[in-house]
Amino acid sequence: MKNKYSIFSLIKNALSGHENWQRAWRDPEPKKEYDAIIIGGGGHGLATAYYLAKKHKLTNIAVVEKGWIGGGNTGRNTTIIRSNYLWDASAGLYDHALKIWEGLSQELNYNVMFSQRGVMNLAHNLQDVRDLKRRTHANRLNGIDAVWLNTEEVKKFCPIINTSPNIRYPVLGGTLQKRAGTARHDAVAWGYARGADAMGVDIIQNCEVKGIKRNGDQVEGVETTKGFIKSKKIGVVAAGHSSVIANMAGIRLPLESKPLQALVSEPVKPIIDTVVMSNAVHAYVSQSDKGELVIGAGTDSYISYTQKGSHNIVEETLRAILELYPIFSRMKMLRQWGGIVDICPDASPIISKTQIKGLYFNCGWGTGGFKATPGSGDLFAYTIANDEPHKLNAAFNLNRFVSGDLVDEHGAAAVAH
Amino acid sequence: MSKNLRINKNNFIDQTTRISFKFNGQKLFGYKGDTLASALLANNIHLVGRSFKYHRPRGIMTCGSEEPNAIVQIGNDASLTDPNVRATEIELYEGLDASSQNCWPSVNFDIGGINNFLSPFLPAGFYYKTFMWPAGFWEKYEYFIRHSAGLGKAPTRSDPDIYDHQYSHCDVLVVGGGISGIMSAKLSAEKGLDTILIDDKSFLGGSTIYQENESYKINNINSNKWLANEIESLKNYSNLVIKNRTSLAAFHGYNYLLARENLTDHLSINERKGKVRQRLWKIRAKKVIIASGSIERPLIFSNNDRPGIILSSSIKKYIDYYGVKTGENISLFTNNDSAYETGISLYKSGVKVNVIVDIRKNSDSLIVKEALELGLKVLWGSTVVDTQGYKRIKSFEVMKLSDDGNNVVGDRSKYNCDCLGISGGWTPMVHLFTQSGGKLKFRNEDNVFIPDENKTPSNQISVGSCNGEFKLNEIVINTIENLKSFLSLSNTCYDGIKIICPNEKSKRNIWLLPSDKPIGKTKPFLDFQNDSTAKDVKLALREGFKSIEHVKRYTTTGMGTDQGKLSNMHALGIIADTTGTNMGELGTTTFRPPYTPLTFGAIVGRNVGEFFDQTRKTAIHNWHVKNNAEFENVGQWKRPWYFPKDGENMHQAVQRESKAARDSAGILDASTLGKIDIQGTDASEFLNRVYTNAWSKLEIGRCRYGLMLNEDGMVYDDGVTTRLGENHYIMTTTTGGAANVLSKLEDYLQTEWPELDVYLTTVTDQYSTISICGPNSKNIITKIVPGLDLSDNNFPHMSFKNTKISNVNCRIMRISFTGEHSYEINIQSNYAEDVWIKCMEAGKEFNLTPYGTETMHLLRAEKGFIITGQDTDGTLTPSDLQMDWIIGKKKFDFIGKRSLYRSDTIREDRKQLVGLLTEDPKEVLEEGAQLVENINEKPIEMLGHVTSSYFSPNLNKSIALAVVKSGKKLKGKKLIVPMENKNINVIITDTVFYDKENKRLNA
Amino acid sequence: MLNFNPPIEEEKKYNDLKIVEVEPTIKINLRSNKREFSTKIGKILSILPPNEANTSSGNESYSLLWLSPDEWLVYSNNNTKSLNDQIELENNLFNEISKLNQGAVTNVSDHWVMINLKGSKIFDLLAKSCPFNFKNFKKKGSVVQTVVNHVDVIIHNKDDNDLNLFVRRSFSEDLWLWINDSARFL
Amino acid sequence: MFIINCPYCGERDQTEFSCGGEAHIERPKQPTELSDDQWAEYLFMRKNIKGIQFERWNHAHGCRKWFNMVRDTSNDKIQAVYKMGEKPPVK
Repeated sequence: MKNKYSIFSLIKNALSGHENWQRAWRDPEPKKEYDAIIIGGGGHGLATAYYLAKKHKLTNIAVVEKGWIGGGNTGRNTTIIRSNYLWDASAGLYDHALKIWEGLSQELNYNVMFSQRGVMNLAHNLQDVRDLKRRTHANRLNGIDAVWLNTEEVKKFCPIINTSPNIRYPVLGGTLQKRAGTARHDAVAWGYARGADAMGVDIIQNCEVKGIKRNGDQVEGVETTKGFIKSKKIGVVAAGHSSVIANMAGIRLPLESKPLQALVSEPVKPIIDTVVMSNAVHAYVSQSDKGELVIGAGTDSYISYTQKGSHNIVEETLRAILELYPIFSRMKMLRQWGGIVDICPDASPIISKTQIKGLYFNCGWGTGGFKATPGSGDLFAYTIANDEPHKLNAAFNLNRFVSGDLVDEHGAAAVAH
Repeated sequence: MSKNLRINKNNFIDQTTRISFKFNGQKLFGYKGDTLASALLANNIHLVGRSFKYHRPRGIMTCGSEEPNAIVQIGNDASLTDPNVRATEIELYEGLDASSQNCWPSVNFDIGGINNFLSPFLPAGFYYKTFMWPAGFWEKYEYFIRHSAGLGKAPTRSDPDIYDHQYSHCDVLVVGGGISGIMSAKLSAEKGLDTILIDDKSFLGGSTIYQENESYKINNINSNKWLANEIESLKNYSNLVIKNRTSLAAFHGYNYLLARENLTDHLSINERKGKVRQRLWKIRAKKVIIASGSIERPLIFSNNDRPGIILSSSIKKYIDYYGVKTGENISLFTNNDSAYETGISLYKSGVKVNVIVDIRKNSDSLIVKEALELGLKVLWGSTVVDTQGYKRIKSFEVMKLSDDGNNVVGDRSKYNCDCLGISGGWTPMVHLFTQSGGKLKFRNEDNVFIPDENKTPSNQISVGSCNGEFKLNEIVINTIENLKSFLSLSNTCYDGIKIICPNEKSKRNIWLLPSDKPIGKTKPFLDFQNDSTAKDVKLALREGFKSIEHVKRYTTTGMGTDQGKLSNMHALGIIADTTGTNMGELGTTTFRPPYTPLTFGAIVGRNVGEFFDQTRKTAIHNWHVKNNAEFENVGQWKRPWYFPKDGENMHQAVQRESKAARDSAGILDASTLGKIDIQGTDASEFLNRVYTNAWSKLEIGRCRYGLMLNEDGMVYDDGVTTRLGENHYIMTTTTGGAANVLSKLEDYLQTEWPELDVYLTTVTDQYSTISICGPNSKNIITKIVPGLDLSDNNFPHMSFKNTKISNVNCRIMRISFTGEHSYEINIQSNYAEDVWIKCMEAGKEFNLTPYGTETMHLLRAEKGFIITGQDTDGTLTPSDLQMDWIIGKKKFDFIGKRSLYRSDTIREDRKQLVGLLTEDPKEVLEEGAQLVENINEKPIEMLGHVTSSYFSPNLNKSIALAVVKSGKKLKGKKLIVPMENKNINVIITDTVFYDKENKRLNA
Repeated sequence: MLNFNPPIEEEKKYNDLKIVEVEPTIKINLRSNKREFSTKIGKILSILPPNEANTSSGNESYSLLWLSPDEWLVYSNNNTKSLNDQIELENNLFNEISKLNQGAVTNVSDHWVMINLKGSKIFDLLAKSCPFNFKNFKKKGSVVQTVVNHVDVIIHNKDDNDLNLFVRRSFSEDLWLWINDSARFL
Repeated sequence: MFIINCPYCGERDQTEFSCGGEAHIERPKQPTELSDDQWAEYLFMRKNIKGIQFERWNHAHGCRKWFNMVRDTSNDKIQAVYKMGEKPPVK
């Protein structure tokens, strides 16, 4: 059992010069065989392993990560957490996650800094208003705490927004989900890793999957840069690289991997204490605890695995930011980066079995996967452990692309796909 | 404080022009050419700010963009203040008003300084381990954490300054105006190539330009004089553009580079008026020469962060370039020769150099010899183990290093000082190289990452010290040789160049210098701004964070506004040492753009305010404005929303407009609809394929409504298409869909059906569309086009006539989106406003009423006509819309047909379009409201939602359209619309509310 | 007679820059991949449509711009042409080409607004918000379709420091304002 | 921001183009004869290759022509462009 983190352990360790802290997780070599292997050591993968061990008592499992844990989209996103999605299936999925977020720091004994500072979505044209009201009504009936705000209420909740009726696309109102907010992205990966490791999960970093071994339609294991590892159950949580793994297994997915960019400003004293998103003029912004404005940009239209996007995307995003927050004009961009997001045609994820027995995919989160991390891990663990989906992720199967029962969340997704 | 530390020898500062400025409210003086940092130092001010976490006093540490500590708030005007400005970069101007950040009440007495004493309890990542209890209290802790974090303050009012963009294309871009950059620019220009040279400083020449030392000679003259001549010679090239105060922000693929030119930040406020503040250059260069130089490393020992501890090379620049003494009793601490150059400069300027502490056992290079000959005292094989002094260094303590350098031996000896110069060697600035995709290699002998020439993207080269060349002879010779092949030069103006310079031979590097105290009791800072120490790095490693990115994130090393320019190498070195890894294998963290922070305003340029997004206007726009229209944004278009009269609100105006349109006549500007001219022998076949219904049999002169699907079977767009000739159609699209429809159609034509003889040409802006509807529309058209036979026989519904209004050709269509007898006049846009005015005149006697989009929506809803995008959302098939009649089932294929027969698209219980009437006819439903059957069910099942809803003045009741699960079968069923404060009872009806028999079309 | 209302009714001068909308001008879009097309155009306009990308041909009356391998824009150089001239030319071309299935002729006289820019800094002005490399454009008669301040344009390099810029009518006022704004910072 | 060599207009900035995704997915000639699975394969399933990818681009703000491109999605290097209907260059 790991030492518990607390103010007392902090004081105790301070007295010994912090020399005696335990490792947060081990650095094991892979065993020959596991009961399950999770490919991808991001938040979703680590959470999957954590819940497999915790809820399904599968502890002889490994997470294989080609780089370092939390180094993909987990460590590259703008950390927004909300559950105000349109369709019942999505609302169920994301609110399941949100409920776990609310107790996650205590559950993991790791402060993931889940800050329920609210998320506001703005409407800038009449169709925006209709769509957002539709979503708000659906949310309310699904037990999700979304409310409609008129322009004055928007201004009151976030006074620095330019709500002048004379701007090009005036703010016509917005929705607010108060339980929504942000969290510390790295802490989520690290907290799950520490928790999973404590239950015996092997987290194997710098271990790249090179092939998926199949025997007919049953998986047998993975070829990695650290050798072959046997397992009858393989869960793939590889985000932008999902198709690469799928191609190894000889299947195709309805995904396109595209660059998504984000940026932060230099840190300043608190100036905005909520999260504001706007689809129509495409800007979303919050302020980190460190003081940096965290700004999400859009995706490029082409496939790329470079973790770099086009500059014009950043330019367009900041254009929208300055339209809504003219006071940010003299702020300076400190850092800008890109991630690779795997986008489904209906802007909803896939948490599903495949036609290959023992091979499961959790992918297609597009631009909004971070918020779902705990729920996604929980439901994917259920799906792997039981070889069938939980009712909350049943709609997010691969077959929907065949039958036509898509879960179209383009309107609720942050980035217009 | 009032001491003047300026000497009067240098050539670079205009000491005749005195400039007054304020720091923390105190009025001070400097000279033109000063930076804020040099002016503060001249006034003997070192304490500039407080650190991020422990609020430790911090001073000026460098003279450039790598400065971690001396960052200040400029100005206090709510719209013009600038946070986090590096004192080392901002040029002094008359009236500059700077103040310290992150301290309260003042930089001298800062309450937050208490954190320094709590620092044992605040190791790296402490916040991950605590603040978790009681559950749900994080936001309360967070409030305090947020308020103590952050650095400067953002402006609170809009920025009045102007930012601008400029694309530029050149053959060669040279980044950096040091010696290698100057030579590169000259060689490039000499070859006749269009060349741009940019440098972030106000002057060219880098550090060579103030290197007044006899030991450095080029072609037998001192290197600084030689370089000054070279700079002068650049003026002769008309194909060379030099941009000062321009810093390269980002180096993207395909040699696309962004550079920010600072145009007014060095001017006094009055001189800035009406000028562009910053210009972002978007440069496409065929070739790029990176000459970004290198920066000096600090040394890592306990309490290495006190004000007065400055990089040795910066001390040299302050004395040689700015003529400012950074102290009066200066010592130096080094692991290489460059500190000796500083010592010599100080000595020559009459500043006392107490001792030079050198961790090396000895060095016999020329420059060291020169220093020793001048009588400078060197403590060989020694290290500084600690420093004293709270707001300014007072003294430091030195111990002997053990032979292997792992320990210290002997006793501490203490030296007083008011300034300690530190030099830990040099780090090539490879940021731009790696941003562009280049890969680095590690050179063990002097512990530097340098560009790997085998992994350099094509059409770029790194020259000078950013390429790991530090000695003058190497820099000059290699720059010439490398450029010869890079620019294909056979011989150059530099051939046969002669260089004399000292050669450093002895090297020793220790990333974390040893101390006689356990590391837990020391404070060896790595990242000065973020207060991360070597201890933090070691703690992270103990806790299992082994990747450099993990360590960086856990300790926040390198994440300050300097992006780790000073700290990254030492963090890597300490990780390598602690884990026994070779640094080359460890790799570096990613260098992310921008190189130095880039103003949002500069990134956005002129696309702010009125230029935020393009505005499209119809040809009749001015009339609408004159007639009091309220406008709706539809995509980029401005469309009249409604025309309020005499203080009407929107509801009143819309009710009046709607009533008038049905009672007599209404007029709408429908010009924003997309219009595509379709010609070619296969035009009919093409339409068959893109619309769900059949087109071949449409007669010339007739119009037909069409529905276009996506390949996934969902409704995508709709509109009326008219057959103008055997092989000639004109298609209308929705306003929002126009561009996408055209591009989708071109896509199919060019890629799937290249065999079709069809040409598409957009004519959206060519023709304006004036729609006149209502029982009197015919009377009005008769007045406008007197000769035209408007009888139903000659001119039936869904047909058109070519005619003339006065001298101008026009096409009049008899089509209706309101269910009324109506006409659409299509006319060349330049005549549209006049036709509109003529219609208004002609319609005066019929109370012809202009109406906007809101009334249009209401009128069509009365008839149950859909608006794609409002009543559809990309999830509805034609069948879902109860429009099965429009599917040409006999047609072999059309876009989306196959998708209509999938297991889920043929389900009977899909959401389907229906009409709704409220129990209370006065109750208007909210668009977007959900529909349920049983309000008490948990979880409640939502059956659908309201897509369109209005109060119909013509029916005198509320009407709505909705999509409802199995809606087709539910006519007459009662449902509930649950609102926050009430439940509204509704009944499902037909989608057509008004004139179900379509009598009015021909009325 | 109907009144003619062009979208822009002013002429502006900045230092060395002069901008003005030129109306009325006949503009007709031509599409074809048929062999006869060139000959027919030659007969009617007395100029051949250029086959080389990004070029134009012209005579005293008309300029004929290459837009794509099967698309050209013809416009009248003379702004004294009347509406009847426009109709006549359109009909001529339409009857010879569209009617005979040799391609497509479409009147776009009011679709495009033509703005004339004169001065030594016109390219610097456009380069404020246009990524096109005008260094390759100095040749007289060059044509480019590109984007200026996010708006699609066709640019025809008429003569030294003299170019015609075509912008869709609905965008023309916006672009006009942008040009005037940017001209201040040249 | 790539520089794309439009097969018709020559080298232009990326902002003039739009990307249409994977190339050489031919629209089935007889969609009705396909199973739901086969139709879904055409409609949604993509190779999404990391490495050499064949894709479609449109010179949307130029000549409006669609063309094909060979691009390495692991480093964004464009290796070739070719017109619609032409055979892809052998890689």
